Amino acid sequence: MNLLVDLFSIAAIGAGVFFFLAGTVGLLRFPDPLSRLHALTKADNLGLGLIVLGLLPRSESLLAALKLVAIWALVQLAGATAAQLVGRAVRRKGSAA
Amino acid sequence: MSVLQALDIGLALLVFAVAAWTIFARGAFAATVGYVVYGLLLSLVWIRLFAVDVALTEAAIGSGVTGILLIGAAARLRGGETAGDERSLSGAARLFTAGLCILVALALAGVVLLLPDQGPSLARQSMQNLAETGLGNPVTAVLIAYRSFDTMLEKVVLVLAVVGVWSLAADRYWGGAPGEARAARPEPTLAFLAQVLAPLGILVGVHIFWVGADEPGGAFQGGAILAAMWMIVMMARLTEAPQTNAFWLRLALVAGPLVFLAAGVAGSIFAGGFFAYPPWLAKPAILFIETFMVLSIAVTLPMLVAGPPRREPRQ
Amino acid sequence: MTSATLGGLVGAALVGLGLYGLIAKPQPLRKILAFNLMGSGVFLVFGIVARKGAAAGLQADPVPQAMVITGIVVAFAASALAVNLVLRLFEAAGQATLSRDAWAKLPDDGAGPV
Amino acid sequence: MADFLLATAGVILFTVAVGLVRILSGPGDADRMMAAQLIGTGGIGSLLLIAAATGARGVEDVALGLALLAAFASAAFVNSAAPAEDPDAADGR
Repeated sequence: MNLLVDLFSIAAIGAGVFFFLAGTVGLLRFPDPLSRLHALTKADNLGLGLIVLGLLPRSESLLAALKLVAIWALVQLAGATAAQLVGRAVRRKGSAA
Repeated sequence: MSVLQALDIGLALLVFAVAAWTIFARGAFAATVGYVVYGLLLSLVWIRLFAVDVALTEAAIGSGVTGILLIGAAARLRGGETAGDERSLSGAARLFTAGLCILVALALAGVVLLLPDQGPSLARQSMQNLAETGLGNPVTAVLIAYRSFDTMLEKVVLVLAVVGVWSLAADRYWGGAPGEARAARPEPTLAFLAQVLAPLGILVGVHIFWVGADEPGGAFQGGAILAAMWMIVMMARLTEAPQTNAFWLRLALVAGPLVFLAAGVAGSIFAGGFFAYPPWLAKPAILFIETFMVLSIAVTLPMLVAGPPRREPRQ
Repeated sequence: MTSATLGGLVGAALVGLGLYGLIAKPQPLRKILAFNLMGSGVFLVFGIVARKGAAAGLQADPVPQAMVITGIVVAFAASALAVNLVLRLFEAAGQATLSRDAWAKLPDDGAGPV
Repeated sequence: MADFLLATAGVILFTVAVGLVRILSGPGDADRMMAAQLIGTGGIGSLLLIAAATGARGVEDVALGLALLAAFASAAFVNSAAPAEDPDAADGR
């Protein structure tokens, strides 16, 4: 049983790391701010989401698990709105911003 | 070398690199963002030093609230740096300064390396007396019971800082509200964020204050998160900054230190010592004081960030 | 090397970096950043004193921790006051620098609008 | 397992560091704000992993605090970048 939980954690967290890597590659490769923003938000949502998923079965209590999910949800909200806000700022000033 | 050591070294290098960026970056805005990133990394370092209460403070104040203050300032100061700035020190003076600073850092590093492995510690004493305070978190006990005088005076410093900021106002604005009158329509995304975030944040802030009695957390951290929520609501223009001559505002600003001081005086009358709490009342008394401290912090930090009054007071 | 010692060494380096920025950077906002950097370096050095005082089942001595928490809050209050002073200077004089050449170029003595 | 979690935290910090190098240097301020966003997510991720590996208590609350404040830097940036304009007019609508 323990082994199964470990395998699940390793798979989910490993996939999360992959999305973080993908996001960074996007940041490095994409030519303009708006597409870099796009790459960034993908890393945020999926990367952290999968890591939280992998850590969930390891949490000590139900409250701790709920907190993990709340953290992920808050980061979703922050990522989505911050991307909107920064994106608007970019558009307002043209590509130089 | 274990994985943990490798991680520690990597984290240390990253913190150092971001700090160096903050100092050497060309533009002020770039340096400021570097500082915000740095503050966040620092709370990771505090976790590695097993100082979770400090990490929480650093996350809420060092990174969050300071970020709003500095990024706002850097954005408003844009264009304020003149071209001649970089020449202000000659090359030789620069080199001399750098040498001096490296010496200071090396001396300090030497001290760090010479520290004994098991240093002097008050941990034992603070655990021995913990039961009398009724608390489970020794850091909160130090803040509100063992070294309460420190904490009370620190609240006074916060009030003084607000007085300092307010006194930067022009005479005719004294007592008015801080911040320029702005377009009435809020940025819709920001308004949405504030509407969703504020209720959740108030919940988390109160939670962190409440668990602070027994777990990492406390009045400072909880109050700082509440303060951040008021700031986001003001930034989204869902509410106006209050008039600085409002009685409730001034009362809330001083409530923390005032209640704290009153508790100290009451201690010297009823419990035989300034800031002494009778054991049967210790925990309720501490929570009572902390409640007002949370209120004061939640009001003080946004007022410090909002700046001096910039509008004439309404009568 | 333990993680505590490493943290202390980072703290020492931060103090050096911050001190350099405080002296060498002419813009007030940069000086505020540098001063905060220096302050957090001092906090870190104090933090390893806490970590090395681990005893009685605690992983770090609570007294230095509490003092660092107080310190972070006071440092914020001081930074906020300093930032507001700089903003007021900028508002009154149209620039925010301590560089002497820049002030010499102003037509009047920099009194500016109120 | 603890070593795996720590190694993962290290890899995330490393990728975040590489990303930081790219976006802290600009060219625009908007790129730099993305740096704050990136370190927010990466920092929270590695914080949770380190906490799970070392068993430090109360770390979820630190991550919760960081997550709550993750958008604040961007909000402050937008708020002071365009203080006086009407947001809709500035949008070109």
